[in-house]
Amino acid sequence: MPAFIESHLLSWIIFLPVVGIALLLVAPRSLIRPVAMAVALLDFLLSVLMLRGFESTAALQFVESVNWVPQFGIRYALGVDGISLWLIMLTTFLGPVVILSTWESVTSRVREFHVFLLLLQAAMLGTFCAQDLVLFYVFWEAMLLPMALLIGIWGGARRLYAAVKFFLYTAAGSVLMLVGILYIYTKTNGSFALADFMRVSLTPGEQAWLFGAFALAFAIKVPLFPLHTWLPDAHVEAPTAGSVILAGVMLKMGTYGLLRFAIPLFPSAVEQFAPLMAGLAVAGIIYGALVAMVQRDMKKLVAYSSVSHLGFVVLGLFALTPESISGAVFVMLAHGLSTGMLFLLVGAIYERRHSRLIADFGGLAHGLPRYSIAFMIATLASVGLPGLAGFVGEFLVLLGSFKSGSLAHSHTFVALAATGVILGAVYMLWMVQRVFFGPCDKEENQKLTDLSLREVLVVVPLVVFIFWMGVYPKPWLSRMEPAVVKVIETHQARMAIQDAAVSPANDAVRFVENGEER
Amino acid sequence: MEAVFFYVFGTLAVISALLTVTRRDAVASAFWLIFCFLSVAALFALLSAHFMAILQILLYAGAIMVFFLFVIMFLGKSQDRVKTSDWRVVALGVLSLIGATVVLTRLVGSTHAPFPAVADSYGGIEAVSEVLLTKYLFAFELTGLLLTAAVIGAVYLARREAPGSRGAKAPVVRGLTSQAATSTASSSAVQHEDVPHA
Amino acid sequence: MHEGSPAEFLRWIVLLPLIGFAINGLLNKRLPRAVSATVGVGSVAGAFVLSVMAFLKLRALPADERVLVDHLFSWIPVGELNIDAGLMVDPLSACMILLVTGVGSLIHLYSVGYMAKDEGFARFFAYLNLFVFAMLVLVLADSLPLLFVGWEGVGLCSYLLIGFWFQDLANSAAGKKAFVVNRVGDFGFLLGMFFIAEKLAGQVGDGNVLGFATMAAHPELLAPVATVAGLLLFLGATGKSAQIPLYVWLPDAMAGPTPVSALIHAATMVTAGVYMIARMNFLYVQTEVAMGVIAVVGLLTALVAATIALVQTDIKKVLAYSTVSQLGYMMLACGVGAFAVGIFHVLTHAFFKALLFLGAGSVIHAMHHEQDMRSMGGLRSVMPWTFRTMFVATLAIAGVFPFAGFFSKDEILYKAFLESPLLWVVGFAVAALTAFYMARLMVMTFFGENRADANTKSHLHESPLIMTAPLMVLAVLSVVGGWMGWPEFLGGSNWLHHWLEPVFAGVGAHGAEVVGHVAGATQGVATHAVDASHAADALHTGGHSVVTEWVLALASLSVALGSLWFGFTVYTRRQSVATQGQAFLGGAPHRLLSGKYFVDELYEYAIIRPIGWLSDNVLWRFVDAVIIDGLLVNGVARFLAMIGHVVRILQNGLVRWYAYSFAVGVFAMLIYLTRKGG
Amino acid sequence: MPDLTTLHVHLGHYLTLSAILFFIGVSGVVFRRNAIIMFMSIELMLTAVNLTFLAVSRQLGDHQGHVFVLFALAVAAAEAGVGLAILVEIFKRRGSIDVDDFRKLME
Repeated sequence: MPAFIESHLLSWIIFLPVVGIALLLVAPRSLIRPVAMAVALLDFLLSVLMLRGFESTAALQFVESVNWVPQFGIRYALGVDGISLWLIMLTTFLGPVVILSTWESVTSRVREFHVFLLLLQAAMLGTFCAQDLVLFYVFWEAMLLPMALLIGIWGGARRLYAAVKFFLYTAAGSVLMLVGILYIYTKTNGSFALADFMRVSLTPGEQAWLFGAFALAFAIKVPLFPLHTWLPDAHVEAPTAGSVILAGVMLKMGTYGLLRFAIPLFPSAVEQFAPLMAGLAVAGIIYGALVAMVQRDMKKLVAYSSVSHLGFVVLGLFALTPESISGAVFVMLAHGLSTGMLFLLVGAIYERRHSRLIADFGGLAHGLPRYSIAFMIATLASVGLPGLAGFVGEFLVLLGSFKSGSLAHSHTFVALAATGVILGAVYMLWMVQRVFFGPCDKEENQKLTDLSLREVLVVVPLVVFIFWMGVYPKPWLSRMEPAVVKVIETHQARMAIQDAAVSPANDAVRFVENGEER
Repeated sequence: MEAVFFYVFGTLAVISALLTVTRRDAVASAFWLIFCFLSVAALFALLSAHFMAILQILLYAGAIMVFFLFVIMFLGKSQDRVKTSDWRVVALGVLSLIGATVVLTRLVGSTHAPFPAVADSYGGIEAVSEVLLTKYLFAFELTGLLLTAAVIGAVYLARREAPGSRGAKAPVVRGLTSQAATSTASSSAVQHEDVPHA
Repeated sequence: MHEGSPAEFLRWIVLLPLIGFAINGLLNKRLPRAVSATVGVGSVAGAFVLSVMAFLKLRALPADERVLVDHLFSWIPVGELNIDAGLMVDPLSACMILLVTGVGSLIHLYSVGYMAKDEGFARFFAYLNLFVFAMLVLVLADSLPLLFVGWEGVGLCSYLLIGFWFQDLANSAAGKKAFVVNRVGDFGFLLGMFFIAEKLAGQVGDGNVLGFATMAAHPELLAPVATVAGLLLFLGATGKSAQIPLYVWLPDAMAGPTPVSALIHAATMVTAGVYMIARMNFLYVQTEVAMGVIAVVGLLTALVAATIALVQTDIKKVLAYSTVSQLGYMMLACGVGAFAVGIFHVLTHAFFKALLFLGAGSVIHAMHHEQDMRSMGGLRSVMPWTFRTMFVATLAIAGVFPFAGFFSKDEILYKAFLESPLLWVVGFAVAALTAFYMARLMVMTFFGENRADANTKSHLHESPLIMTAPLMVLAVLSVVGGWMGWPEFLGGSNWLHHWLEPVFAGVGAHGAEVVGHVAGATQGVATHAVDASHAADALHTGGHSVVTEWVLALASLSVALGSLWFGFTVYTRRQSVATQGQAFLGGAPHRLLSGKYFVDELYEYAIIRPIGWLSDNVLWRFVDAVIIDGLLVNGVARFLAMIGHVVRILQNGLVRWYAYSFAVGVFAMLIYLTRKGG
Repeated sequence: MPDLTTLHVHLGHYLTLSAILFFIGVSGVVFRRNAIIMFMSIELMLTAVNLTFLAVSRQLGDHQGHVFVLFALAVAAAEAGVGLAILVEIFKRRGSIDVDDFRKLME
């Protein structure tokens, strides 16, 4: 691989889509989609190179650090470790899949559509790699705009309301986070690097409100239970591609943020708020499932199911055991695949039938065998059938949370969360039954055509990974484990420091990070 | 001894000012204003600012008020149709006026040392002009410039009136007699446009 | 537990059906029927051959080293947890794989004939093969999580097969019901696993916390958590093995094709619960409470199901409730600590119940999918082989001497008697009921004159050989099957008991005193008013003696024959068979029984409706729409709009108003600047 | 009646007086609808300010106050001139000098 890419691999991965955008702006109308596809595939290829070069240790790899705004100590710092590695892979993997899936569906303003898609991908990749808080915040905000436009321009009937709601809801949260970042910045010796932020010793009081600020911003994105009302609207109104990216990757921003920033930076606040966050997560699991049960619109149902699934992730994160956090990251990946696939399939049927209401369908299994098999696989994956990706994640989260020492009354949380397993089966299978089984009475349904070759090509990679991650999850787990264990160890170490430092002489104890290079 | 004069002229000034503000008829209030200016000039004299007192009388009472009277006459009886504000506004006004003065007097009325003795020439033309033409010479020139600008402005406004008058507008001369006609026409127009905003 | 000698070929037992599934599943309609049939049956038959090989290899090993191990790959290696996927054959799983693949092949063969005309032929065999694969994974798994993979796999296949004819919404609804109720059980299973995992985490060296070998090696560690985990795992078992309260799905599962009912809902899947409890015997022996609960629930289920079966008119429903009842027996056996006897009954029950179902299938096949017994009758002459094989099965299930049912059921009753006479009394009553409703079924189907309508009557014919051959094989098994457990007091070697000895070694050691305590737990049971055979009390000589065994054996034999004869006479001599049920039992109880104790309706109104209403009106419409969206999100927006509106009024265009506000501003500044503080 | 001879007038009195005059002027500007009266009130406010200038200048004993008053006078004159010219212009165009009619900006 040429040297100049090797040394700045992450920057290449992030900014290749931007190069793609430039190409798109000049590309003739007929070449738009192929160019976009090529760029996305190339990006995926680069990320595979990164994956190959990644040794599963806890250290940050592919580190790039360049002065950006010296006077404020803002650095253009990138780095990848076990946690963000797989999320980057998920983003670059879904990129081409999404572009392929909208080959025929989007007809108006195709050029801008793909420009926003690539811009979105660049912003998301940036967020995952950023090691500098300001850089993270820039990418975090940069991500909102293209998504809001995607929903706003190519969306359904109430798209403006949904787009504005999505944008304001998330932006409001993240503004608080900015305040938090600046506050901590004042405490460091003038640097925004995450490593320096980790060295700052904060009083439990400070940590509490700072954690509150960070957690709020991320909780909105997750979405955690009470803050989720933007999701169903955003999903229902978003175009298929938007929905897939939104569910597949953007929801993981919140949980990634929690794991990368909120948990490591404020150990005592995490201990203090763990039961609250876990409680909200479990409430989200049950609430999401129950409400999904009564939805009439397929996309809303899947949206609420995402609320339920990500409840598992948050529960896993705040249980702070190696199994539960690895499980949480695994659920993020599995959910990306299974829910992404569900949205693709719902989109496919929407393009044919222009309706997402479950009542309009019935008896599809007869006429559309390939579609029903794909839908069934996606349903089973999202319900968490063992042998598919969903189960491994949920099993680890529940098991890890069950034996978590730090989380208070973890048994009741896990018992409640496990009911999600039942409710999941109920709402998904009820939908499948009303849509696929029973007599195919409406004649519009009889005329529906099965999945075209292109659509099968979109679905096949997802199915392959759903089975692979379910049957042999070792490659995933082994690469993410060192980073997860490091998060827990740093947390425990800082808690130990915290307890020791509470002694009257409240000198700021400098806890120097071991093996953490800038 | 000056205290007596102060109180006399002070009260005169206040009363005349109040009358200026409250009279319906513009001419009456103009005269009261002249009276107020004269009493203030007296106060200036009390402060041994003799040159200023004279100027006050000459300029304010003389020049400016004459100009006002001229304009009032010029506008003629159109003013009496000017509706007085409804009572609520007046009530609000009086209330805030009282509030303001009470608070202000409390603020300002703190005791000060008595006026120091001053040379006889204080307040005279030489003393004032000596300061004016040394320290504030530049400002003095500027004021001149300001006045010329004002004059040009006034002339321009007046000139534009004569040659360019549009059909609807009667020339200045006929203003007095026919303004009833024009005003009704334009006021109806005004009424129409002036859609009351809630 | 011995470490076990490696055996690479075990993986092929599992892979063969999977390959069968893949071929039939992917190529589906493109394959000619003959090919997909041979693939379907061949793969399971191949697995059977391999199972026999494994069995023989196992027999060759000395008694205490009978474990074959085939480590596949490390499945979930995280933190201190390291779950491996590995297969293990020990005497217990050897029996099970022989059962699954043996009876499975027969049923596959049978369904070639039964499904001949069905257009989803290849798809049916694909699902059946997938089921056999999942069942084999369940039975051969060497750790609880892998067992759970098989556990949910069979749940999925039963969902797919029950809803096989998905054009008819009722079938797919039955499938969904089965899957969801199983999922409720799996919820308990998961939590049970977590309790064990939490207890063993860290203490066990290699981190393969949930492996059976590791768990069996540290029973003392599990003691504190045994009761909770035991009960939770049992909740899972009630879901899978259709015990109270989670049995409601099995009768509805009859909506699937009959071979499915035979394979899944009689022989294999439903016994998974019993197998799991037997596999976890080292856990259960340490908790009297859990054992007591299992015994009581088993007994109650047997009783309730038997009573319902009395009045069912659909032939498959009768057999379904009979299965639930027999499963109750097996749970009873496990509850009283007699795991080996439970497994014995699993084996024998599989033989005759599969036979009964397949027989019923061929009857239905002949009667063009007519399942109501009231329109059958007099088929004895038309379908001689089906009648003869089903007659053998009826004798077996009733527990007549030389047939399989007698040995296994009698031993269960004996072990129950040792436990407490009360258990025996209820078990005895259930045996009577079983014999009675089987007799009723046989008479209504095969005796008297045929009540079918004209054109079905004209088409009545015996099923083709491909369907009757498996019936005959199963008939032979129903007779011979019982002899492997010939009890000592009748001069037999009770080979099966010794064969399973090493697996349940733990039970023998402290099985005795545990058995004693269960009696206390059962006193509270409100038993069914049975014509108490007081003779049993007189014989309560306490402790294990050959005399009691003889007496109990004779008692159960006499009740079997008696009920059979009684049922036979009741249903042949009286005039119209249809009204027989009401007349015999009187109005109210009959309605209660035929309404299946209204359990389904109870669940519907007590659980499903409220949750539905709660989530629709309260959670979604109210909390989501009104509270969060209405109040918080749009509320904030409306509030800001309101503020904006107020400010707008200030800009009213009146010059004087601006002057006034200007003055107020100046004045306020003035006050501020000259305030005393300065 | 307090003994007039001993009573002496100091800066406070003058400031209070000018404040009062000033506020009368303000109220005139704010509450009268007749533009002319408003102009007059403005003139009144200016004289009040001049009074303050002179009082303070007297207190300090120098003549800066006087110079400012001079300038103020000049400004007042200029303002009156131009203001009234505009007023006439408005009167020409609108026919009325009622301030509330001039809501053109508002539409």
